[in-house]
Parts: sequence; C-alpha cells; structure tokens
Amino acid sequence: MAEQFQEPVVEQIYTLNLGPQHPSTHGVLRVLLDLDGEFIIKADPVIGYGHRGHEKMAENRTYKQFMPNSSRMDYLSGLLYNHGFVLAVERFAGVEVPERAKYIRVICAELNRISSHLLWFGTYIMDLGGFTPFLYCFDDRENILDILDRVTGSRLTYSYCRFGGVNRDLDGEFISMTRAFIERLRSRWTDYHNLVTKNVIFIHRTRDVGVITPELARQYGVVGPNLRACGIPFDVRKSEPYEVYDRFDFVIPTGTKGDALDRYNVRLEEMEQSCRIIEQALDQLPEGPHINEVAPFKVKPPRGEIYFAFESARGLTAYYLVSDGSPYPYRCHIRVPSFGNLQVLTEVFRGTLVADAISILGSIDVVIPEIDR
Amino acid sequence: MGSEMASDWIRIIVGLIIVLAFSQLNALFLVWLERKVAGHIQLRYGPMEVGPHGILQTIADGIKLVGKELITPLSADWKLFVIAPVLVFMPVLVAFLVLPFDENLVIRDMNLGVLLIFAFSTLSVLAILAGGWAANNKYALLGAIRSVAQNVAYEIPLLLAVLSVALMTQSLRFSEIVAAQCRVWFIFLQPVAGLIFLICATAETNRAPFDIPEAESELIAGFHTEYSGMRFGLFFLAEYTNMFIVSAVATALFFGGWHGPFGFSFGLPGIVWFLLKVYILLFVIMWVRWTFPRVRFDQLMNFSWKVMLPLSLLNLIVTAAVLKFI
Amino acid sequence: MSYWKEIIEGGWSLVEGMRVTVRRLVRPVVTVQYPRKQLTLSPAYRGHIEFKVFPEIGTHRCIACGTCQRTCPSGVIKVQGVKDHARAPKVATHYMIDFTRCSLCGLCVECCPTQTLKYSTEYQLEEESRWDGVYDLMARLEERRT
Amino acid sequence: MESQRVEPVIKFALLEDILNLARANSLWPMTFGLACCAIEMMAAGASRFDLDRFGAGVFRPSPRQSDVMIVAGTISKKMAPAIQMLWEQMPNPKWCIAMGNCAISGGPFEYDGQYAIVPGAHLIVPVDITVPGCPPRPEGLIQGILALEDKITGGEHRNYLRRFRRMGGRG
Amino acid sequence: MSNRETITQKLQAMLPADDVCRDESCQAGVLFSAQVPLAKLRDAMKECDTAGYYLESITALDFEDTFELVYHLNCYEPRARVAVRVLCGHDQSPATVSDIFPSALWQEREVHDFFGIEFVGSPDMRPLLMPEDADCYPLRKTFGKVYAYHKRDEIYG
Repeated sequence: MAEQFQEPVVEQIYTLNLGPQHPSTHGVLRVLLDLDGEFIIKADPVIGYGHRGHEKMAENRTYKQFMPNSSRMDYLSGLLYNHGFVLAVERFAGVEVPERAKYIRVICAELNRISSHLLWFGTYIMDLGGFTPFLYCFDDRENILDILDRVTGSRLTYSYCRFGGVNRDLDGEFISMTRAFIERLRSRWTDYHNLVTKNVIFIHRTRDVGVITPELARQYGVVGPNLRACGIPFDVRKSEPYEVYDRFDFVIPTGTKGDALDRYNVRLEEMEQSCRIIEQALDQLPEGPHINEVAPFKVKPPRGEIYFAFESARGLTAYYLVSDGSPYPYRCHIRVPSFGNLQVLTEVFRGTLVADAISILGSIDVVIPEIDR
Repeated sequence: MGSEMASDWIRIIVGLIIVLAFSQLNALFLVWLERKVAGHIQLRYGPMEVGPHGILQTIADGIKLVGKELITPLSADWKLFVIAPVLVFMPVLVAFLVLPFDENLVIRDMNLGVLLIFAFSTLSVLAILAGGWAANNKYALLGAIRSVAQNVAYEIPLLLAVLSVALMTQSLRFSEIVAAQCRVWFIFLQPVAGLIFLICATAETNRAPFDIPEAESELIAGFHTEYSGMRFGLFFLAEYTNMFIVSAVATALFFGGWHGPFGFSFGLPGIVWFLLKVYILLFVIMWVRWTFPRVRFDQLMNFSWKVMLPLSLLNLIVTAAVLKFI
Repeated sequence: MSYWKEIIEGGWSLVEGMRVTVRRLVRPVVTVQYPRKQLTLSPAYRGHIEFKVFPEIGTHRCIACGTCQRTCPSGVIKVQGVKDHARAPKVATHYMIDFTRCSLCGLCVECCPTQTLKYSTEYQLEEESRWDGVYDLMARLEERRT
Repeated sequence: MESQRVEPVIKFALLEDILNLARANSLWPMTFGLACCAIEMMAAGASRFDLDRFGAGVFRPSPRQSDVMIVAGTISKKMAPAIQMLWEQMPNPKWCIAMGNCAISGGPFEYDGQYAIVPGAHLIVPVDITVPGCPPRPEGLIQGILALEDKITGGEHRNYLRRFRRMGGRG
Repeated sequence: MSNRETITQKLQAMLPADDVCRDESCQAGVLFSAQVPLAKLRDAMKECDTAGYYLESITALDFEDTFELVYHLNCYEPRARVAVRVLCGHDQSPATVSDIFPSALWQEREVHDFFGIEFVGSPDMRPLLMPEDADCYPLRKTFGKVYAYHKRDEIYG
C-alpha cells in the first residue's frame, strides 16, 4: 500500500503533533505528522526532549565516576550498557577479569535483555490497544527484577559491574530462582501465543505494516532485532564475540519480510535464545573470585582510542573512548542503536495511517533518553 | 377520561423517577464492576481501599468529578461544547422507557418500542460529533469523525439483525417479542443474528476492539480530550448506561427477556431473570474489552461493509424464506 | 471459500484469546497489598548510605578523610572532622548527605578506607520538600543507637 | 514561577471535608513519564503494587481529566515549557508529585557545568510531595501518593475511607 | 571476495600508503583506519557505500589546533569495521555525506549542534538535540568544566 502512494495535491496540510506527552511515544518523542485525512504525508520526529548531556559529563569525571551514567542512558537494558562500558575500559586499560565474574556478568546481562524484551512486548500490545498482556509481562518482569535485585541491589539502574569483576557474588538462591524463572517463562509462552500471536486482530494490525527492506536498513544504519527481522543475521555477540559469548551455542533468529510481525517474532525468539544462554552459563559457572582484587583503583588507560561494540537489547551499541593517559576520558562518544532505528521512521511512516504509525513506532522499540543521550 | 389520564400521568412520573435513579446507580455499579473485572483478569485487585472492596470508589470518583473545574477552551465553540455532554446523556435516558423489565413492568409499552430505541441511540453519535468538533482540538476532531463513520457503518447490520427477529414475531412491540420466546429463545433460532447483534452492539457503544473514537494510544482521549470535570463524567456515565441498554435490548430480543431457560422459571420473578441475563452480557462485553487489541480504522470499515452487512442480509433472506414455506 | 475459512479461523482465535483471560480471572491474585503486607527486601538492597556500628567501639569508625567526598560523582557527601591534639587520629563530627542528588552507585561504600559506610534499607521515603532529602548521618546513628 | 492557588471565597467546612475526602481517594494521575522513573511508575501501576487499590490507577492520557501530575524523570531544558503548558492545562484542584532525584533536584545529572537540564521540578511547577530515590521503589511512590492523600484531607486520621495507618518513611 | 577485502584495496589504491593502517586483531575495535584529506571524503564514502557498508557513527574530536571527524563504517561481516578520519580546521567545513548515507543527516545535525561544524550542502541544519534557541556549542572543550584540552599529536603521537 505504501509503494503506490503518490504525493497528493493538498491545499491545506493538516499537521498533527504527536506531542512530547503522548501515551504511546515511550517517553518524550515528538513527531510532526503532515496528514491528508488519516494518511501521513510526511513525518518529522523532533528529539532532544530527554537530552541530559552524558557525553559532556564524561569529560569531567573519571572512568569510575561515569559508571552510574552508563546504565541511565537506556534504562531498560541498564546492565547491558554498564557491562559494555566496563568491558570497553578493561580492554582499553588491560585489566584482568576472573572467569567467574565473566559468567556472572553474562547471566545478569541476558536476564536484563529478557526483561527489556518483556517490557517491549507489553507496551507494544498496549499501543495496539490490548491492556492485559502489558500487566502479564510486568508480572514476569517483576520476577527478573527480584532476581537481579537480590544480587545487584537495585531494580532498574544497576551500578553492578566494576573494572575487573562484579560488585557482589552470586549465591545458591540466585541460581535456583533463575532456573525457576526460566521454567515459568517457558510455561507461559503457550498462553501468550494464544492471547496475542494467534489473535486475528493482532495479525491484521502487524502483517505487512512498516516494512523495512534490507537496503533501507543499510542506508539508515538500522541494527538489532529490526535489522534481523529483514533477514540479515547480524548480531555483535556472533560477529565480534566479546566476553565469553563464543562458548555458548545460540541461534540468531531472523525474519523474512521485515514487517512489524517479523520484528515481533524475532524478539520473542530472542527471549528464548537468552534463556538458553543463561542455562548454559549457569551449567558452566566456574568457582573462584568474583572480582580481581589487584585491579587498580584509579584506571588510567594508555593514550589512544578504542571503539568497543556490544549487543544491547536494541542492537549494536558502541563506546568510542579517546584517552590522553589521565584517569579522565578525553572524549566519550556513545553510538546508540535507537538513533538509526528512529531515523528510518521518516521513510517508513510515509503513506501509512496514524494507527499504523503507532504500531510501527511500537514495533521498532525505541527508548528516548537513549537517543537523546 | 380524567381518571384514565391521571393514572397515565402518575405512571409517567413514577417511571421517570425510577429510570433516573436506576440509570445513575447502575452506571456507578458498572464502573466499579468494570474496574474489578479488569483487575482480576490482570491478576490484581482493582479498587480495594476505598470502603470494603472499594465499593465507594465510584462515588468518590463522582464527587471528585463534580468538584472539578470545568475548563472551556478559549477557541472552542462554547455553546456546542456545553450542550454536547447533555445531548449525549439525554437519548440514553429515553431508551429506558420501553425496556421490558418484567411481564407488566414496562413504563410505556409502545408498539414501535424497538424502533424508538435505535432512533434515539443514533442521537448520541451527533452529540459525540458536536463534542469533538466544538473542542477545536485536532485529536478530538479525528476522534469525532471516526465515531461518526463507525456508528453509521455498524447501524445497518444492527438493524438488519433486529429485523430478522421482528420478521419472526411480526411485531416491534417488546412484550410480544419476549412473549414469543417463552419456550425457546430466539438465540437458538437465530444464532447468526444474535452474534451480529452483539458485535455491532459493542461497536455501537465504542467499546473494546472497536474503541477507535477514544483510542487511548493513538488519539490521546479521542473526542473527550478537552472535557474536564463533570462534563467528562457525563460522557463516562452515558457510555456505561448505553452499554446497559444495548445488553438489555439483546436480552429482550435474543435471550428471552424475563423468561427462565426453556420455560422453567424456578419460582424466580421475571425481573430477576432479566437483570441476571443483562449482567452476564455486560460481563462478556467487559471481558472482551480486556482481551483484544484495537482494530485499525479501515479494517473496522471493511469488517462492517464486507462481512457484517452480507451476513445479516443473508440471514434476513434465509429467515424470510423459512417463514414463507412453513 | 477462503472468505469463510478466514472468518471461522479468526473467530476461533478470538475465542482462544478469551479462554486465556478467563483462566487468569480465576487464578489467585499477584498483588502484595503494600501498606498492609510488605515484601521481604533483598539482602543487597541499596538505600541511602549509613554508618556501620562496630561492636567493639560501639560507634562508627569514620576518620573524615574525604575520600568518599571526592569519589562521589555527584558531590553528595559533605564530611568534617576534628583532631583532639596534634598526633591524635582524626574523628568525623559532621557527615551530611544530600540524598536527592545521589545515584546509588556505591563508589563511596567501596572506596572508604575504614569500611564504615553501608547501605540502609530505607525504601519508603517521601518528603514534603526538597530540603528534607538532606540526611545527617550522625543524627541517624544516635537515633538508631538509642 | 510560583502559580498561586485560587482560594474559594466561601468555605463550607463539611462540604470542603467531603470534597477533599473524595478528591483524596480518587487521584487520577496523568501518564507523564520522562525517563527511568517512568518505568517504576508503570511498575507501581502494574499488578504487583497495584495503584488501582487506592483509586489512583486510572492513568488518564489527557491533562484535562487528571488531578495529579507525577513528574517522573529528568526535566531537560527543551521539555520545561511543555511541562508548564501541561500544568496550566490541568483543571484546578491539581497536585504535583516530583518522583525521583532528577525531578527533585536534578539528581546525578546536576553539576555546575550542566547546560541541558532544569535542576528540579520546583523551578517550573509547584511541587507538593517529593519521592527521593534513583529510581524510587514502587512502594516509595505509593507512600508519596498516600502522603498526598493525607495532605489533601489534612491529616491521616481524617481520611475515613482508608482503614490503615501509613507506615515507613519518616512517619 | 568479502566486502572488507574490496574496501581495503579500494581505499589503499586511493590514498598514499602511510595514511592507511590495518590491524588484523582489531584490538582497538577497528580493522582498517584511513586518514582521508577533506577533499576526498565524499568519494571515500561512495566507495564504502558501493562496497555494502553502513555508516555507524560520526564523531567529532576537538583539539587545540584542529577538529577531527571520525566516520565509523561497518558491514554485516565479522570484524569488518572501517574508520575514515578527516582533519578539518576550526574554520573549515567538510562536505555532507547525507545524500550517500541518509543516516548521516541526523548525525551531522548532532555534530553541528555540539561543535558548530558546518556541513556544506546538508539539507537542514536545525538543532537536533539542543533547544531551538541554543546559541552555545556545548561539547567544545572551551565550554563549561572540562579536565584537559590537548593538541592532536599529544594523543595520537
């Protein structure tokens, strides 16, 4: 339907303001829609309402002091960002990490990824109008937050990883709770599939909606589940394996058409893959210290730069650190996946209905303070 | 002549008082019931702290809404803006006039009862359009236009479904329709018409999968974006009273009004059966609301014109054919 | 004929969805009625920072070295100490934290040379104004001890 | 910019009490999440810490129908005028809860060279209750709402519809 | 032959030998980094576009003597990241690449927001993350509190 849409001759364009305060913009995003009736002629997202100046703060704090900021950019996958930042600085400054700490970090990161996907699943169905799955997902998500709260101390913004290991060691209770959670989540898939995936209204709302072709994805730098939905199996955990990800076997789910339904299926399948990773990591969890005691208190990476990419819940995220040998980073640029994912909307929104636009925006799963940094 | 006229007047006044009291209390009860049903479907409690099990919750909401400031936007067309909530609530009250609560418990048993209800229910669409248009808010305008298109699209299959029932009973008088169902309910004779009626009824009252006009995630709050305080309260009460009327008409037409199942009334008076069935139907409407996502606007239209209309026409023809040859 | 098949299939999927919700309707409720029943906190919970009471000396062991004050990314801690005489160890007299600027990162607890800070388990905080969020750890210590 | 409260001319003690009691027990929050605290606000509204039990679970999207604005997250300078406009659009008996350190005082993002955020919601909106924490637990938000209810009815003992004493916090 | 081999040959052919360095182990995360003069920026980008690369990020570094724009490009193959580095003085302004890579549009607007670097030929240069009436360029080292301000060769030797 979008291809044969030509620019209509409209004397007076009806601009609608999907304002900074809107139930389905997941935060403070404003999209200026030029409408012809219900069809969108032009969409122009306006961002910056959540800009907090993280990169400027990185230049006047030490590496260790920038830690709380790292998990507040994308607060849905706070632990993944925290883990990424710590890995970047460790590889840059050459800090040793004991084996057990690596496994603990991977387990907590994958749990955080599942909780981020669960929240996306809930809010996406709420954007389409169904209120109940949102609360079922929050119910599951509360279990993950309990597990992570047990070991990190906070529910959402974790400062759990340290240069050289983790802050606190796992205990038997954590492992049994995680295994119980994974069984519970797997037993609920049949319910969720019956409630949502097989639902005919849901299928009509998502099939062939917001199709992103591989070429469009390449031009706009779309990464993560949205890219894998177009059929390109690109996952940083497989293409540039960091930490211990190369010791687990897991599949990268990919879609075919790249429409909202494929993005939905890819994310559900990814949750299943994360469960498999966690199980393998729990089986291979070695003994030993959870932190490298001799790690230097003040980390001073050598002069030069590092561009460390890792896979957050929304796609390829990268820390580009330039250091002048002092404990203060000279420049810290964070490449954020949702930046490209949101930009592709200017192309995909053209010719769709307002209801479709909300469905596409929900299926692309953007977190606004992550874009605005 | 005088006494007959006098008793008629008394009947009207008493009926009016009962109707006003009943519709208000019933709306308050329905709001509480909806929040409890929604809560328990979503594994939570719903209103609990305000009075035992939260029964005073809707009263607190009502008083708060009365105590709120009524904002009329400067650029709004204030005359229409003020009339719209009243206009949306008035036809809903009139519809109570002909509802068959029991054998003789009808305020005014007209021979065109069914027609009266549907005539007045279309008036509420005009009120929604007036409300949406007068608010001079882009979202309200979109919501109003959508609600007009939706109600027009779903009015026709609704009437055709009712027509097939009227065809069977040769009359539009409620008491005769219900009397004809004393042994076997029409839902067993006309299952397709019953289903169509229920689906179109939920669409008529802007509920559940068809709540496009006040789509929360797309158009902020649809046509009542600009309404605050008791004006919004009136829209809210009108929606729930509309739900009650639609399910009452469905019980009267398809589920055998005040008759017990298959003629055994188990000693319960007619009105108990009638209210029992109405509240079961209301529970189904609420249950549907908390299960399904929202239909997109053009799918809504296709569903009505391409699925509902042909089905109801087919049903009408089949009923006529069957009646002709028996 | 796909027209009819689609209608029937669609209808069946809707009924399937309704079956899921009605089963949840009868399932026990998940809510923890917070003010009446409280969740058991996890052992690692991070409330705002507090002094550890060392049993042997009965009070905190803060020497007002200011490491935590310097390490804190958002400058939350203000500490002052006093020395009895030239060669005596320094002892902290005032220790104030502005909890409304704290990001609970835990750097102060780790960098403290005498390990005298720990996380409190206060999670039900609400104040009237912004300045109520400034806590005096000394006063809290006295309060807790009596 | 401190917008003053319009005090009604005639004060009926009993009517005022009933109205305040009703207002306290049906606070409709406006869905207004800015950053991380919005997720905790959603968690408070979800099924484990159910806000609907206190009548505060109806999250109204439009400012016209909401009574309390929960500022949850960092207020950036670009967002400040929008927040003020939303506050003006709300009908009058309205309250504001500043949830999370960023909304109270700029939180971890406030330092002397900061160019992007407004350090505290009290600079643009009159704040009634602050809930510190980064992010505060959902129980903290429930405590905040209960404290707001006490503030509206003027004291915990005057909220007759609620039969429990508020615990925790300083109380 | 995989994309990354084609792009390394093409860039090597286009640039003098000393400007290009290849680090097979990707210790710094980048396989191949090329120091491109300002004039050749656009056709280096065209090469990457034809070789199937996507633009990952544009970063500007602020030194005392010059700005430096680092274009990171990556393709969907393991270990295939390329860094195209451009030195442009405080007063010079590089050409836009938003017609080759549409994702560059927003990234250039962001760099313009924070550093004030003008991109010649870019369709719209409205502030992206800063408020409309922003007059300062915050990420410059001269603005606000910063730890250090170095020349380029103090860091890159």
